[in-house]
Amino acid sequence: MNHSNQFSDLLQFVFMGIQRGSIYALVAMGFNIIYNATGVINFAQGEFVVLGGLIMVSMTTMLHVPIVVAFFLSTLVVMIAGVIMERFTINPVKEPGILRLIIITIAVSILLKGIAMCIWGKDSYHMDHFSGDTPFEIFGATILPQTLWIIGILVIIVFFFILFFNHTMIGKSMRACAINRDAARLVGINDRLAVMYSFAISAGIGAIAGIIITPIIQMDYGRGALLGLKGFGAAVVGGLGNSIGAVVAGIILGVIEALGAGYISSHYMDAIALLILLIVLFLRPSGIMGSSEASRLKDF
Amino acid sequence: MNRKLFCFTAVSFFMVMSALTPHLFAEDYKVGCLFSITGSASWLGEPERNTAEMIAEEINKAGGINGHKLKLYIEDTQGDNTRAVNATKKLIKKDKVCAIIGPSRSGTSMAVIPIVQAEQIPLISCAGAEVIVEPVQERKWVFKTPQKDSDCVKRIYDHLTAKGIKDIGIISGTTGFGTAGRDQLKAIAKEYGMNIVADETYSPADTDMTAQLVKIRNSGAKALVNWSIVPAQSIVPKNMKQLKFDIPLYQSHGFGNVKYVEAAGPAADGIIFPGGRLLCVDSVSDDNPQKAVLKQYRDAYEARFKDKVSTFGGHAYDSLWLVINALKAVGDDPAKIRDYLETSTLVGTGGVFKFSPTDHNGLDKNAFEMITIKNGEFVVLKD
Amino acid sequence: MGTKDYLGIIWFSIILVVTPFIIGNDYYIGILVFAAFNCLSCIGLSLLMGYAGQISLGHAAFLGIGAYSSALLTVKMGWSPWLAIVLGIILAVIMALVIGIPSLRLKGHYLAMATLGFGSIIHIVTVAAVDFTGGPAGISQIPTLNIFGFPINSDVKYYAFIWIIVVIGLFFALNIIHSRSGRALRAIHGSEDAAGSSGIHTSRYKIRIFVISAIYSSIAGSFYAHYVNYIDPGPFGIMHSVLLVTMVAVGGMHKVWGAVIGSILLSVLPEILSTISEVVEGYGIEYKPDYDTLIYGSILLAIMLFLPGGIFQGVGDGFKRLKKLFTRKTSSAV
Amino acid sequence: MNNTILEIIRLKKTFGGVIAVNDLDLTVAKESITAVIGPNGAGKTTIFNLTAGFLAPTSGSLIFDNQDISGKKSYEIARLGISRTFQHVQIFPEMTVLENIMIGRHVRSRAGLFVSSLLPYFLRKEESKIQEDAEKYLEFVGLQPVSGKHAGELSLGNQRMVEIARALASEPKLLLLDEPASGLNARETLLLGDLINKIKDTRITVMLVEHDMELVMDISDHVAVINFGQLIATGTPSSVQENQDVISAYLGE
Repeated sequence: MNHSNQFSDLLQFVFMGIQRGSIYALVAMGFNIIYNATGVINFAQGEFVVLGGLIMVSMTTMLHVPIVVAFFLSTLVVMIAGVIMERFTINPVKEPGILRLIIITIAVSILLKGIAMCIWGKDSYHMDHFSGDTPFEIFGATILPQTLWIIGILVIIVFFFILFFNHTMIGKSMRACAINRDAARLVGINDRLAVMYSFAISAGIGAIAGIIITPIIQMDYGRGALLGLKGFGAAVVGGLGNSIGAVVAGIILGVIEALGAGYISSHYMDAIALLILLIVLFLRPSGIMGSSEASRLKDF
Repeated sequence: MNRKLFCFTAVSFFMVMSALTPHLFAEDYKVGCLFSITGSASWLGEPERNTAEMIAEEINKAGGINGHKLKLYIEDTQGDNTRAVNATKKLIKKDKVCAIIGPSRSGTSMAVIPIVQAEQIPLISCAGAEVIVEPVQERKWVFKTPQKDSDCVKRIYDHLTAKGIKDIGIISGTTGFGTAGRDQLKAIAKEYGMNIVADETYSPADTDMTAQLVKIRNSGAKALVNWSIVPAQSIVPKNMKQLKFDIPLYQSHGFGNVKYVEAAGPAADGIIFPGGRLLCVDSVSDDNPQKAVLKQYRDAYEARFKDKVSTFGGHAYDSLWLVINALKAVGDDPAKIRDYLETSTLVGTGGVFKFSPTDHNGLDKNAFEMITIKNGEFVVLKD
Repeated sequence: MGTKDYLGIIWFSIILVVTPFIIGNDYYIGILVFAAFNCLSCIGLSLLMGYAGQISLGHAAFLGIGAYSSALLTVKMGWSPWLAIVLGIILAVIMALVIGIPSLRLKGHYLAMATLGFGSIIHIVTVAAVDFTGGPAGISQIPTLNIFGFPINSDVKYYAFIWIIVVIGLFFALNIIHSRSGRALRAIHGSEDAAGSSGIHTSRYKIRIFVISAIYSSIAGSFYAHYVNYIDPGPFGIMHSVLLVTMVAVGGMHKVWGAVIGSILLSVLPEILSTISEVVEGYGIEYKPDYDTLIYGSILLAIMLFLPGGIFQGVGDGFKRLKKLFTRKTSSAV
Repeated sequence: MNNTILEIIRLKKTFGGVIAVNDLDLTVAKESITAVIGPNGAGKTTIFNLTAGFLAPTSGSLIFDNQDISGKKSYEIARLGISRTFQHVQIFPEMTVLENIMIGRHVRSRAGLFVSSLLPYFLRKEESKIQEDAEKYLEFVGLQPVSGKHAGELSLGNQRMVEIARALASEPKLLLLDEPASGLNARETLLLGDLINKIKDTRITVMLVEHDMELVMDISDHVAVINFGQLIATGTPSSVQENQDVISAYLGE
């Protein structure tokens, strides 16, 4: 093998990794938003991704809604699902023990999965790429236009995310709740409302992840668990609660997975990300970007 | 009352009764079905269940089997071993069936074999793996209808040899089906002088196989065999197209599902795979003995369920007809059914079956037709 | 163990002995054998969840470790099944320590994450390490168990055997709870800080109870392998771990008895559902096993929202209320 | 030296950039009642958390009973003889009052996990001894009437008593009380003062953080005033009350 060939292979793996990683990053951001508001890991996060993808498929292929409209509609529907989840399962709990809340989110994830299976059946659904599937060639490696869409949308979401949490009243009050809920309540912030917003936003981000990845992976009702798990890994590696850390960690995990599959063994590819999750958990529970002091005080 | 008349009436009453009895009071013939109707392998179980129900209805409408109604006890294994084991016990011990068809998956078939062996009930599996019926000495009560993996491999290798290709890459899904195929591909390679230069796998939940394909590309493979039964297999041709990786792609008989072709889109064109003739009924030559059976089953199925026929339903078709023929011939004694099955022949959807005490599958490599994809349709490969 | 628990065990044993005579059919007995495997795992898991306040989302992996140890050692190496079970336990203990020590040293629910990752890794390994575990094709012809040359080769025999094991397991678990250590565990669940300031080595207790719960699952896994005689990676995935957590939570995670009830209830639930479905089918309502998932989810959610103490406590409270109502009525009558 | 039970030397604790305790020196005399007071956020509770092993100091050391305890874990420190209560009551609500106090006997008993699961009958004796001892402490704080109730059902005042009884049950040499009077009404506070004096009579050193100045001035032998993590005054209650630094710290300059 000559050098340029090796380089193009490497680049190919990196492209693949970034594409996978972007999805992990989005799922991880969703985890973090709810974690910051409630101190709970929402095990139904993966199901938001599935719902987003499946609703998008139904809208575009069965109802023939234009892609852009369908994109926003699907996101909205899943956001509503997120709000419903919060209003009916998280909000009514009077003495919210963490263990109990975790199990509630597990129950919701089982329920959502069951609902998805009843509506869409067990087939996997495929959808056309947003703008064709003719790959671009860069230094001998190829990249799909859809991958560029995924990266682009990730960047836009991160941008809006920063804007929202730093420059809007709702975002700021949500941040205040995350830092110190009692204090936030004292200055008149409705912390329960902040929790609801966090479910809406996190469901929306999950839905977008599902929508943009569906053309590449074919969505089915059972994909939520693994996507959730990997995203969860990204959230931990990036430092629970740290959304920018999650984005970086998600992409790193994706790239390591792709490189592992490319250079070591594809048989254990899925185990690589999880192994990294465990190692980080054991050696640096605060994540690669968090402070170690903070993790000791965390409830989760 | 006149005594003679009474005798006459009595005798004639009994004669009429005994003539009618099988039709009026005959016990149902009970056959159990184990299909993974729901769960992760529902795409197997659903057509199987549909097919079995369709045949039973047909048979009963025509008066049953020798006057006995055919009653099916259909159990859903959900592709899960524990449920399959429970369901098998239920069929045997509660419903008292005389034979079982299914399970749909290799793993669940393996899980229930100890039970049917111990309870001495014949089982005709609808799953692919060859270990289900081998070694035959240890699988006295177990039969299967899907074509053999090794025959599929042989057809692929025959085709590769004809094309003069020796260096191949293989990629397989990490399910029972994929692993069994991977083993066969490796085992038979030597016999054909094939040189496996790359051996990759992907999990059913995998989303992108470019990494594996780049490795295969670098290995210098001249053709790729993709062996899997899960939907993820359609990502391989798509990724190959993305990578502009242009070598012949062979699939296994697990690709025999229109939905996979649809999912792969235009990238599926040109894929070659050995499959049951059910997939390409229209392009099967008219002198083929299976043609009539295939056409009749396909038309009936598609008319009734408004869905494309699949080879998996075909496996259930073959299995159930084997049992029905046995019931016709020897009644519902499990041991007799078993003995009869060992001598059975059947022109089915999967091929022309010829069972024997040493062969509980009854098919050879001619059961496969080399099929290719043209404009998203299965057609018989002609070269 | 308190008097109540002794009475409980006696009643439970009586029910267990009588049950086969009532239901008769081998098939139902087989289902109760499977319920026993879940019950054994859940007893261990309830010690962890209810008494140490920790959640494990990877307990099916310990089942897998037990099952695969038994299968590999007996089939491939010809070991005695009993030795294989012991080795399975040792392996499970080692794995539990590897996972537990780092994650239980930390405050909070890091164990949930670690076990989730660990569970998936074990599942991936059982699938991918084809040469070792047989991969998805699994391992068949696992021998049936023998006790002093007496083979446990029928459903009824296995029923008797496995439920004796469960009762012994239950006995141990109840002993733990009512000891100084059990009190310490409950204290940790109540307030980790206060437990620490009372001189309780909180992380060591949590690790120990995690190890014990892993042992319960490993034993259940070994016996599962010897009962079904065939294993593949299917039953040892994350979904089964979640199901076990569901069983404990539905039954009531603050009481071992809750886990017993929850596991039996959810193990026979598919059976109940299919019976119901046969009945409702008569009225033209089609019920598909697909809906099982929905029903599981709904039950778990409903219990968590309205009966966080689980069915066991819910029924107990109901009785108490009834009793109160009754005594009040009689007293007012007097 | 012999008269000192706890010596805090140049103790420092920082959280990120925030300095909570800054080069603090403080000694606590044996069998005394020492109160630590100071404005909110002065670092009082942090000092307790450092002493009881809930936090590790950034630098400096803590000498308890001639032994360096800095950086030791809370359970180790508890075994050495320091017990504490919490600002927000930390009891075990699901357990009975008696059981709560029995937890306090944990360090004074031995039964292990494995023996108790397999051979509980050998441990009967120890178990009944634990219960007997716990009942003594129950009586000490006057909670016998509610012995069998779940601790979570008690009033806040009684919950405080449970907490104190539990702490006493481990037979500490030093008892740390973190704002024991917060949330108590006037009558309960008076009783608390009596109880603390009673504890002192049993030769246990008491160190407390408290905002109720009346209580502090009433019962303390020594008062240490902390501000911004530093000691600004120490002495008898009356001398501290007149200290100019203290007055300005409280009133703000």
